Amino acid sequence: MKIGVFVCHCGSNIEATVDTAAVAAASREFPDVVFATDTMYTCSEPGQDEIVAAIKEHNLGGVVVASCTPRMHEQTFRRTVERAGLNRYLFEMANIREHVSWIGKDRESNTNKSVDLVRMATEKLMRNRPLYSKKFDINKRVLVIGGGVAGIQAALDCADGGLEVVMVEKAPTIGGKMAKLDKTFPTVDCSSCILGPRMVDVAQHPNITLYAYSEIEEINGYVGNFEIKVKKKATYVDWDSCTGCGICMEKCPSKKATDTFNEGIGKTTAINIPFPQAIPKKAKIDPDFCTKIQKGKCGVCAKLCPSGCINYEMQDEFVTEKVGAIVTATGFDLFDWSIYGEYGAGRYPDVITSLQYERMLSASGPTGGHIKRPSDGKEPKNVVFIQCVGSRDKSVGRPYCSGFCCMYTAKQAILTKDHLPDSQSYVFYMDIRAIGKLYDEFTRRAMEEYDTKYIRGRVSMIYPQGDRLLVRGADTLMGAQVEVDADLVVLAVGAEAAAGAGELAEKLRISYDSYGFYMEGHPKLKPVETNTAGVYLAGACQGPKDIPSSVGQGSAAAAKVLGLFSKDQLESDPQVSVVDIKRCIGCGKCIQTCPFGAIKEMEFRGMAKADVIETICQGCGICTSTCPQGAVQLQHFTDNQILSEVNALCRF
Amino acid sequence: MNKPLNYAYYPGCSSTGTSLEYDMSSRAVCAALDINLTDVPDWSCCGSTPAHTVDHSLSSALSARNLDQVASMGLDSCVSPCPSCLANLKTAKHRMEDAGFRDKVNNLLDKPADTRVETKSVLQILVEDYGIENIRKKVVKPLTGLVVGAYYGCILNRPAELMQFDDLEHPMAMDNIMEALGATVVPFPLKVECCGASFGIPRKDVVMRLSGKLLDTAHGIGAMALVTACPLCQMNLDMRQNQINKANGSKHTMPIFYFTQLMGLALGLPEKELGIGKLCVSPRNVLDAIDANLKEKAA
Amino acid sequence: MKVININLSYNSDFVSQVEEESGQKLNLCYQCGKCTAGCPYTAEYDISVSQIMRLTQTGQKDKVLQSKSLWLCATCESCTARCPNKIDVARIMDVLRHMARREGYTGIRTVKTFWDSFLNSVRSNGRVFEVGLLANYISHTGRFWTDIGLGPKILPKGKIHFKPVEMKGKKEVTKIFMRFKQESAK
Amino acid sequence: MPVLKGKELRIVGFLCNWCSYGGADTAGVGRFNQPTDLRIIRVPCSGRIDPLFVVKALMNGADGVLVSGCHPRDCHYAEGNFYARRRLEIMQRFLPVLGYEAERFEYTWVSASEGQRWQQVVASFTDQIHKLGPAPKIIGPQAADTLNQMAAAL
Repeated sequence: MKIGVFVCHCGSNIEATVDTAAVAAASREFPDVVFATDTMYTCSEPGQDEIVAAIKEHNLGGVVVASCTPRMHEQTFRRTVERAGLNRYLFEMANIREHVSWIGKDRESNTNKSVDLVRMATEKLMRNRPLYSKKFDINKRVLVIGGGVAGIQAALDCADGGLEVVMVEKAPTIGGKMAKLDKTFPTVDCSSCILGPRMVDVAQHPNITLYAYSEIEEINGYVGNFEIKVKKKATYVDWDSCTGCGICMEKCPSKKATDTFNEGIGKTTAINIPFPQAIPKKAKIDPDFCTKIQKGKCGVCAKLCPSGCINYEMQDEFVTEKVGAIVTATGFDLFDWSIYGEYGAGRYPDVITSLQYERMLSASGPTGGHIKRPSDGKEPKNVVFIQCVGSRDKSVGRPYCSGFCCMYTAKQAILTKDHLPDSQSYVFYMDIRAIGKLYDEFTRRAMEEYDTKYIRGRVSMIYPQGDRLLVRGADTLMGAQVEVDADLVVLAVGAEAAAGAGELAEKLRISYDSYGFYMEGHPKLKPVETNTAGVYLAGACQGPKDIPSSVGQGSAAAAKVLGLFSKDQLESDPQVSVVDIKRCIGCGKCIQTCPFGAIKEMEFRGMAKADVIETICQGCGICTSTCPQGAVQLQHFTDNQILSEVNALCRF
Repeated sequence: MNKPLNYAYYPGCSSTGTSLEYDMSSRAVCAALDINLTDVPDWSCCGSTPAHTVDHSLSSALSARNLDQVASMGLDSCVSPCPSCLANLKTAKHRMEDAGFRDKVNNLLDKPADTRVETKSVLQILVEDYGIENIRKKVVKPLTGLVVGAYYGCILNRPAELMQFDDLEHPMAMDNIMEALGATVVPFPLKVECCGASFGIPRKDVVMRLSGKLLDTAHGIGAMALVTACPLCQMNLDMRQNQINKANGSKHTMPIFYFTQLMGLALGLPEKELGIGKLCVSPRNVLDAIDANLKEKAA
Repeated sequence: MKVININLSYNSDFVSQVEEESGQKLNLCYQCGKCTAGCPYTAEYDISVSQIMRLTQTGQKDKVLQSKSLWLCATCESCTARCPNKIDVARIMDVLRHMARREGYTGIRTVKTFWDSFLNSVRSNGRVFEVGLLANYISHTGRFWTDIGLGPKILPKGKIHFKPVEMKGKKEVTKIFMRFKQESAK
Repeated sequence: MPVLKGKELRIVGFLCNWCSYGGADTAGVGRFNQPTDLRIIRVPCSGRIDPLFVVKALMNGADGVLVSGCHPRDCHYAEGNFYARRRLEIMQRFLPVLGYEAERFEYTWVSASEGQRWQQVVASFTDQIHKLGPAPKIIGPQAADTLNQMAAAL
């Protein structure tokens, strides 16, 4: 094979600490290398043209590019060599940026290491073979996990694009966190007026099947053909006949159930509809508080229900759905702030979270939109907002910025003044992060027009003094310790990964970061893709995000799904395992270890043999290292290819 | 108790003077609960705050000499009533795990110190080793009607990594003991605020301000008395209460007990053994009120 | 107000010395002010603790070491306990105080004298002898004894002794101080 | 080019594409400096790593071999990392039989987001290998034959 080597400067990213010309010169001495050069930006148009020209001029049979990580540009260069008429698999990359130039400053060592990596790539390339994809049919249905604003957007865009959508929502209603908000920044328009109609669209769209109060139990299959097992949790109410009339809720004598929708501000009945605009508007029983279920007495709701849909014996149910793609939009949860002992750790009733405050501000909330102190129901005069509670705080394991707290705090301060003109708001902040369109103007308005007092510093302590709370903080701009007598303290609690995010990621086979947020395919170029084909991300499950960004990602994920489904068949990745029938002894070990059931037994001239189903094989290669005969070989990562890399590194 | 509890006892310098009653009551209570305390032979000062403001090796050397004394007793744990001593002894042990620092400290000593001994506070062993429930069982004279706040001071559990005791911001050890003794505990909001520490002499104004605030707050929550576990806190709040009143124009007459004194009373020990008479602000009214309550109940 | 040239006034030796002696990394501080917010002594400080941190970070050695605040910190550890970046601020204050001592800053004379008197008492008696400590302090500060009103209150309680408690090993303790002095002189 | 004398030893890393290779990339993007001894071979999954690769690397002149895969339960292929761990642990027990200290091999987990952790892994493993020094080498005129015979025996 005639091989060409291209060593990239990547501007100064590589050239600054690697002598690329020397790497090219050394490469010329390798067996089969007939051409080697160093270039400024190999991935640029002239850079790619140079490769095409060299392939033609030197009649190259394979190409090595030494530049960045293959996770960045392997696809780019595969298309380049294809343009020049080579099979895309007759190409290898040596990662001399992320793995060399960026992690060491010693030019001699780096250059030497780069030469090693190029040698390794050429040795492997010599053993590469052309590979060709197969086509397979796909199921053009999409699963959307999570019915918050991101999931709703993705579902509606997909459904409007003609796809059948299955939406699975953990809570009894869709709407997510946004449904709990009173108003949104920076427009201060009503959250439920924006979201409400879209929720109704989901319920009424002929292409959308909604499973509320349901969870993902199991996911099998692969892009184009996933099989999903959905657990429909017992609601004790037959939702097919429930009309959402609400009589059961009116009459239920057990009124001490946790009001999850209202963030624990107030209580609700054991049988309840979370809120009037809920979608689906169906009742469900909280078994922990239902007297009938707990003690066998009561049964009021069953007696009164006009459609007779109460069923105290109901069990969880499982249904199976087949889809070709999955959009994950599972959102976030609030940081559990009770770790902050200095803020009372939950001891003081008048220290509440921002989302609790949001429910209090909402006209449909438990206080009917009146701001009242939970302790005594009085209207507060001084309201203190504390930002970065569970954000930018290494000591509680949350060093990241939650992104939207600065904005919603400004909004809440403005709303506080609207509700209570005589009140005074104080905001303790570290930095104001208002980088969206009209965002900074909004926070300025909170200060300039609404006279919100912004104090730059953290709060060290909150403690009761009489019937008020004393908030002791710092004003670092004054260089002073400051105290505010507060009637109500609202903590701008940061965002963290949703509960159960890790378990779901394992079912989806996608990665998550150390905080539980899902990893996108590439931080810049693949913001809604994951490393698992056919699985996409939308919204705050990938990292804290405000509403516009979540909606944007919902649409982006939908566009990806629609793009994927724009063809009737998908091309399989040819990097799959292949059985050498002559060497296979039919022991079946590969069949047992394959995590995907991609290998089946077949008969060949009366003998049992293994057979790989190409479209199911995901290319992990576990079978290859299991096979005692070396009969199953993962294409592009065969024993010979990997060992040639080992030798290239060790024998020189 | 199944296993006898044996500890080396490090009284600390103030035990011989200003906090005599803390020492007396700690010994009396432990004796009543069959907890054996053996005095560290020929103990010396831990160095307290002044030493670590001069140099960490000096501070650790002064403490290490005592840890070594404990090791020579054949005991593996040591208790001290004083949080300041405790912090110094624990810090010395911790810092001397670093070989370089260890050598530096040993250089200052007659012989290299064996610093493997664990040190705990009297409060900690009573709560963790003896147990609240066991204390509750021993109560013969419940403190019915006593409304008390528990004040812990700043260094009883700080820094958390070193002290490894109780909640950092809302410690409960003394609250729980008081509850077990039958007292009514009001949550004291400034449990871990500083009283002014050793600034009583060089900067009395500081103590007037900080301790004054503690007394005002205790009064505000309706406490009849405060209970403490630190000689310095107790001294600032009790001995200087008159000065505080003068400086701040307040009128506090709030008894400041050591928690061991109240434990002793509830266990039925005589006031004299507990040094009740050594308190500067007389607790007579408060104690009489408890007695009256008891009699009323009995009748 | 003086204009500070950030690069010329940056004393890098000072910064690295503080970092080495305290084992803390100054760049971790992002100036949220939580230490100042919780510090019970802020009212008495001439420079708040968060500003001490900032001045130290920016290498302003003289300004830091001459601060009275260093002498008023009681090491109550509120700052350390609540720092979001897990900086042991109290330890940095301790180290700055050591440096100030070594460089001959008196700080607050009464405080320094009190600490010195305390240690003198330990040096000669092995333990603190409270009455002796006070006598020593009064004679060094020449201050009128402002706690005179306490006498009648405490004397009858039997808490005050006019003779130090004798301990056998007091020479060992004295030697610790002597060796420390020799080591520091090196 | 040979190993830089006196500066480096020969360390081979096998990294799964999805987690650890990404973690090493993340370390690069974060500019987390690392020793230069390690060369990384990319494999789809740690489950693809045949223990033979490790043994051959050592026989052929590597001084240390590092394998890194996804965290347990985070495998892109569901369970490849479990297979890898089982096989490689057995292999490690045989290393002393072949004349190599077991510490010349290490198996670890690094996710794609853990750039800092990768830096620590590389630094501490490189340090570990430097403490052990160069591994015994099969050299001399019969080296090729010996190697072939050993490979055949395996």
